[in-house]
Amino acid sequence: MSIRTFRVTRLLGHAVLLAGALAGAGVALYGMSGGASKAILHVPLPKFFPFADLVIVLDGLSAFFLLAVSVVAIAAAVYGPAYLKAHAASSPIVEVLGINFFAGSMALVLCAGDALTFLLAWEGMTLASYALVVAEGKKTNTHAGLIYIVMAHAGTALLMVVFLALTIRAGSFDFAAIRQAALSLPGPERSILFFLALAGFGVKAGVVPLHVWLPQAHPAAPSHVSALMSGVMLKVAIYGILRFGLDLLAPVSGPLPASWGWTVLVLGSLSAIIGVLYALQQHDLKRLLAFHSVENVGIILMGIGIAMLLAHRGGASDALAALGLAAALLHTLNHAAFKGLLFLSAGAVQCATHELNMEELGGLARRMPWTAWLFLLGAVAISALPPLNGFVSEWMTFQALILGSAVLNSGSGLAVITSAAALALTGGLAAACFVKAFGVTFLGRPRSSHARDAAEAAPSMLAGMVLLAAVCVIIGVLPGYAMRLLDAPVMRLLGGAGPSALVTVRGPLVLSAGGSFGTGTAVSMTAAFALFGIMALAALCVVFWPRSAGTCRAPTWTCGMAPVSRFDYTATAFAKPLRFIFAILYQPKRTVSKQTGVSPYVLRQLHWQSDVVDLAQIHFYNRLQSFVTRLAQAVRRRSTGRIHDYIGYVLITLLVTLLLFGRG
Amino acid sequence: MSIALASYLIGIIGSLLLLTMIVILEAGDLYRAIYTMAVQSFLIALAGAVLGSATGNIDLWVIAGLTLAVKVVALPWLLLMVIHRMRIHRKIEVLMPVTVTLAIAAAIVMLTFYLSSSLGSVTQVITGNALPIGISLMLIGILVMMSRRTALMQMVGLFASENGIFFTAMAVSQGMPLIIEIGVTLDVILGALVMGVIILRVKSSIGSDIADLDELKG
Amino acid sequence: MELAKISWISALGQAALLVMLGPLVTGVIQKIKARLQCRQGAGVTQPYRDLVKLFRKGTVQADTASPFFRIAPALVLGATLAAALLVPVIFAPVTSGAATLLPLGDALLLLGWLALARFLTAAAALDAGGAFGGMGASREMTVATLVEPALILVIFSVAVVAGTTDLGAIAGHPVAMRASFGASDLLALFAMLILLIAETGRIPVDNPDTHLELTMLHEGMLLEHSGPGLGCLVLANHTKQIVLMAFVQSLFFPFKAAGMDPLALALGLLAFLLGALALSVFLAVVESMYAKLRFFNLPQFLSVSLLSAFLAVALRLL
Amino acid sequence: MFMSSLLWILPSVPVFTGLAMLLVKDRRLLSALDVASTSTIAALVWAIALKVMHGGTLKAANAFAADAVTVVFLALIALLSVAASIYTIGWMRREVASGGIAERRLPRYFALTQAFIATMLITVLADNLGLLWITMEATTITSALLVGFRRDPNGLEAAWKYIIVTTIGISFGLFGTVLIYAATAHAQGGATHGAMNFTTIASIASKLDPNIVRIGFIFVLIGYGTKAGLAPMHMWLPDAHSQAPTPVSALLSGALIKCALFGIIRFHTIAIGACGPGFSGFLLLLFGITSVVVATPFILTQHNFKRLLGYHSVEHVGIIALGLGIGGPLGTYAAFLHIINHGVTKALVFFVAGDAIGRYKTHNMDKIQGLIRVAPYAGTFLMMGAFSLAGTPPFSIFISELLVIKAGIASGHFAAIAVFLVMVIAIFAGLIHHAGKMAFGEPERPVPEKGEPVSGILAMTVLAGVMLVLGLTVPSALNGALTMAAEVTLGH
Repeated sequence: MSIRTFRVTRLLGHAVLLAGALAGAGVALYGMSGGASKAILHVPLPKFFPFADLVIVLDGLSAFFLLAVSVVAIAAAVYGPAYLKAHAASSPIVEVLGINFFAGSMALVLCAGDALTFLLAWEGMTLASYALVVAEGKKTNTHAGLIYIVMAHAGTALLMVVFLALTIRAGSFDFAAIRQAALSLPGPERSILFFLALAGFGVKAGVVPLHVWLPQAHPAAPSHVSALMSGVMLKVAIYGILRFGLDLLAPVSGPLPASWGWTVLVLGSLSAIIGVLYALQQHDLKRLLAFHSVENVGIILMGIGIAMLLAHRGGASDALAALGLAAALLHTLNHAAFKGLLFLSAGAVQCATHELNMEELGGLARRMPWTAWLFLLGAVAISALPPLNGFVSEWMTFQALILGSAVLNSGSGLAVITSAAALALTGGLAAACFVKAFGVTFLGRPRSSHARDAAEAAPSMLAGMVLLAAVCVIIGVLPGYAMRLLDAPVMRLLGGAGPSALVTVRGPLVLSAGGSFGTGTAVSMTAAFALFGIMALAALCVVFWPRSAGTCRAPTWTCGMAPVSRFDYTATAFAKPLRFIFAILYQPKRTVSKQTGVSPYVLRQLHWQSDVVDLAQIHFYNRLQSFVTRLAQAVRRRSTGRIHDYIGYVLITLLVTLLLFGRG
Repeated sequence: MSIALASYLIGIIGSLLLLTMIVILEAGDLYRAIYTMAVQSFLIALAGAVLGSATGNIDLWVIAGLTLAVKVVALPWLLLMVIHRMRIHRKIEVLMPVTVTLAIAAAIVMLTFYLSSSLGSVTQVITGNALPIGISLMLIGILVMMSRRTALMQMVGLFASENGIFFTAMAVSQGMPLIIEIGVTLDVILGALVMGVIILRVKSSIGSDIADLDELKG
Repeated sequence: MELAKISWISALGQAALLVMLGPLVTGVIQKIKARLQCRQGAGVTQPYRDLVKLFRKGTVQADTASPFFRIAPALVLGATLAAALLVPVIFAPVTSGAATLLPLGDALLLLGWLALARFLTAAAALDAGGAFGGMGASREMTVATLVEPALILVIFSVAVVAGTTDLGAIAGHPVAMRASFGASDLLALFAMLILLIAETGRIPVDNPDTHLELTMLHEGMLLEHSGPGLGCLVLANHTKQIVLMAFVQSLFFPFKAAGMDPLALALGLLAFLLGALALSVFLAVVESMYAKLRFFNLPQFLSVSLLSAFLAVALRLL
Repeated sequence: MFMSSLLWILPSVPVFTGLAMLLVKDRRLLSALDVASTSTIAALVWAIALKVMHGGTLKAANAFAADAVTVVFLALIALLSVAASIYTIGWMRREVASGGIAERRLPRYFALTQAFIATMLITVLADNLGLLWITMEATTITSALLVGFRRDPNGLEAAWKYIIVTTIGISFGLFGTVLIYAATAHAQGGATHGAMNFTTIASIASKLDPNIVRIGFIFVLIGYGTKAGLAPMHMWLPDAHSQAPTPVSALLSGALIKCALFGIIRFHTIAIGACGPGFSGFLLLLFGITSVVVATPFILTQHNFKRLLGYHSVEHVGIIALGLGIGGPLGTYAAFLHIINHGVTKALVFFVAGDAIGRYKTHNMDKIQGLIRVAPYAGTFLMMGAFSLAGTPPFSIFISELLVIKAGIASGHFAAIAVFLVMVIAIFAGLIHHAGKMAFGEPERPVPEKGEPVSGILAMTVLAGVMLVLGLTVPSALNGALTMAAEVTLGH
């Protein structure tokens, strides 16, 4: 396989992906423009299986998610070739086939019109991403891939049970028949099925107790694949939760069972806080971003939770439910955009320095200016700071939570407010985490030779990143127009008026929550951005106005010593105060070994090592694994290899069966 | 010979067969076990003759003759030839104390009689108590295989259990179709030949008894 | 359109007012502190003179710093001024915020701008490449993380009753409707005052006057800046302080002018100045009485405000 | 009449080729004869299948009968023997070169394989239950000789355990057959004409005395279950399948186990007729679940590659028994589909195992690493096979497992399905862990020999192709055969 054929396969493969993604975006936009809640596309597939007829159905909800998939897929397609050339570890065929099959199966899951296509596409998505995770063949990748595929498979087993239970009741695999049959489901059975589905999709979405695979699998994949996995695959799981919670299993009339909304809200808050807390203590850039995916999935689930609590209660709460759901969906799109951007820029850093550990990087802003500014833009977006899209969806979630708590009666209102406080805490922690990530990686002195001779990323990689950055800025500055995209899915799930009628009641430039004129707040992001722009420009002119004294450069003040990169604040040090405050969750362990010279007081070398533990990992998963292995060893000792025991087993089984079932 | 007399005779032969089984269980010496197995086969052949005369079915006579030729003469000769070729000492090592095996054998007999009591209707078809005797012979044969160390004793146990099946098969109304009986006997011989070849090959190559090998485990 | 024009002018006017008064408030606080410590202290207008000096000087920049280091102060100033736009100082139109063309006054947006300013300052601090910038940034962000949820709860305790988080609407609420200064308002105010100390970086949390590495949080981040960059950051700090004071007043002492007639405006301005003076005295007194807390005792200190804010909301809802 | 004589010709083909092979000495000619015989078998099976699909059961001289159930098994045996014979070409060349099998013993090996295939064909064709027993015993003898063909101590030990334990099992089967024969004779008022033929017994099944049939079925289930590898009588299976030469172990695991299941299915039909589906269904369900549960720990902590596949066969036999136990048209349909799917996939993975073991010269999975780098085709087939065995969608086993679960939920066996799902997930983890370790990573010791025999790749591609096709669709011809087979088994 000469280099040329490598290059050709790579470009061809990614061109196919780009074409597919563009087609997907086109179909999605067409799907959503309809705005009606009826199914827009209904394409029956040829009759593969005698016992099931497969069909593709595209309605408002799947169209919206398809758009999210297509946007990130376009960016990944543009970004891919250059990244793989610089970073290729395994044969390009696996990479190219894998990513095309991965994006294709995700799109198929979204458009599946019946249970069997959904399951087949769902597992196909898992297999493709597994292949991409283990493609590099390193030992850590194989282990990460194993944990990922096993947990994903366990999730699918749960989904299989739910789908089959519904299919048996409905008599056919088709979603329409299932929807009809689900109406007559008795209450408790409906809740059991919903919680099973929630657990099944929760594994894939990375909700907290089931998130253990996510920080290991996403960094192992190539960056544009982990952008797709983190940005979009988690959203396909969210799509599943929405499809089951609000569409298939929704009771025919009246509000959803309260337990559903509360579970989703509590899980969302937990995932948000724990996700960001663990992200704070990571040194590996991609592991940090993976943990942030857990946090953002938590925020999305909060929006869905409040929407489920308020849905179908009539009056103001319906509008608030639509607002909450619109907030969650917008955050899905936003997260896909800025998480994709951050993963792509982390990939650019990896290409330039072959290093992802923040402690080895530093000073990249001067060497990779474009990547640095794009990473900063992504960081500002993910920390939900005003001018950009992160703030818009978090602002809407806050409004939904506050006004929702006012509508709900007192006890649950207080609980909703506490989850809003949790959301605020998450915002603060995310800001701290990304100051660390941006500051330690891009600013200050380069800490290693790799970082010192890093070069700017290839223009095609930058193009991919700029595309996603543009999406972030547009949704941030002109959220009103983004609202029209949300009409189709929200009306499909909750009926009633679409969010654009509720949220941008006074024109696309103003976001208003609470709908009717009376109460509720309005904010015009466009006006805010314009004023901020004017003020910042004015300040810039003042700062850069040529002065007589001019500017000169001098070494940083380090109490008189010659400044060297060892003085720079490392990621561990930056996160030290928070590790101290949240010690119960982290249970930090520290090992210090000193090497002294002749006299014990002269330190020749000091080795300091500290690590933070993932609670869910130790208490549940490690114990489960050791228990299973011990049990398996014990049973394995039963096969002694002696023939007499084998004959004994046969004889005893016969005697026991005769005794138990002989007389009948 | 009338049916009533035949079923009486079958009853006696059945009890004699049980006796031979006890002797095999209790045998401490290899030669005695093989000779008892031969006696047992002779009793089966006798039962065949009795049933043949009672039901007037020529096939049963042929089967009796076949059993006589194969089970009473050929198989013991094969086993003795293998012992001679392997020059192993004649003492039988035992995995479980003999008393325990005898107790289990008693339990098995009681279980079979308890089971077959529910099969009232089958007595018109299978003369005498051939069914419970057949089952208990077979199960005790397997018990012998389980509790004795050397491969040869396992072969003896196997042939004893097959005798049990033959005894029940013959007692069924006019007996099994002839071709099936011949086929079964042919298979028994072939099985014995293959086992003998394997035992000799292992004895010659690694010198230990095949039944002691237990590397393949877990 | 007449109402829309008014809201634009009022917003810009109020922002200009805040920017002008910012340094004065700091000067007043320094003066009161000096008086309490029986020393003369610099004049009230000293901060103005510092700012003018800084904006005239050249910049001495660290050799390792990237272009971001020079741009960040301007962005920080821009963000803080944008925050200044949102706070109703004198004039708060009675009609709810949704009516005006320029719906700006949202509390969450205000917090967002202040958070952006803090984010950029902390990031710039890391760029200089020294230990002090990193330590200052790390501690500032930790304090911010602990303050954020309490601040949100304070806003919620008021917003739940007002049904909106728009400061103009809250401030404009006729006092009568909000019956009396209830128990939950008291708790919310108590929490807000502690948060004010933490946000403006006053003594128990952070020492604004010192340059001792271990004790300075906010100052640590400004260490490497010089010339106009430092000027922008100091001005931003003053503006942030007065914006927060205006924020406190609009939440708890809503004496804002409804219409445009001069008498109401004068009354509103007077009320604002009195409020600002009261808060300055409070800050100066607290600074003189307390010693700086050890950094790792801060969570305990701030959890007091978190708890009282939570109780405020609980009283409001239950 | 020509069609019914086909049933005689089919088994005679391998018998005569086997005899002819004894006279031939040259390896290439022997392989050619081998492939020729198996392809003719495949053609004949195709013809019989078409005839049975349209005309119903074929009978020949009250010894042989081919109904829908037989056709399913014939198809499987034919497909696997063709694949095995193609694979043997390349495998035998390497085996003879490395001295595993002496040149002069080749004719005996090929003859024995042909005899083995012949006995399996007759077992499946047998209408007379006695004949079924005889040929089942014959398969044991021929395959025991093949298992112990290498004459190394382990091989002989495995052969010994195999022949002893399965002969005990089959003698129980004989006793069960005798009891059923007695019951039929009793039901026909003492007349023993045709009392051995399955078709006659099945027709008068409802008149049989349930007590006798109950005990008879227990003996047959335990007896043929030992041969099929149902737990806890399965202990011999990993030894025999790991020590046998690769093509033989593929046939053992893929086809022979299914013939034992064929016996159980025949008596299952009789038991359904005599004492209702509840009794035999529950027993099959019980043994099925026990097999899956017992196989899991062995798979999780296994170090020997072929033993791992042996225990996997135990698990999948358990799944088939579970399908039959759940019963009903869907459960039985799923069981038959799983018989074919598992046979194909297991043979493929055994071929890969043989290739890998031949290359790395070790059974221990920890020493086999980087197979994808050393042998790209074998590596990809390993991962495809592993994912298929573990039951992931694009491959066929997922479909049959999905149907088994659907049947289970429909018929209310929630506990059984829950246990089944937990065990399948555990086994999925174990298998992917082993397969991932072997396929990826860098090969440690001096890189094992490169180059993959074309015939090996061809055989594996054929099987992988069938596996993928059955994973994505169930062709109408196969679907028709399976539905008819399910109806015949349930006695409609």
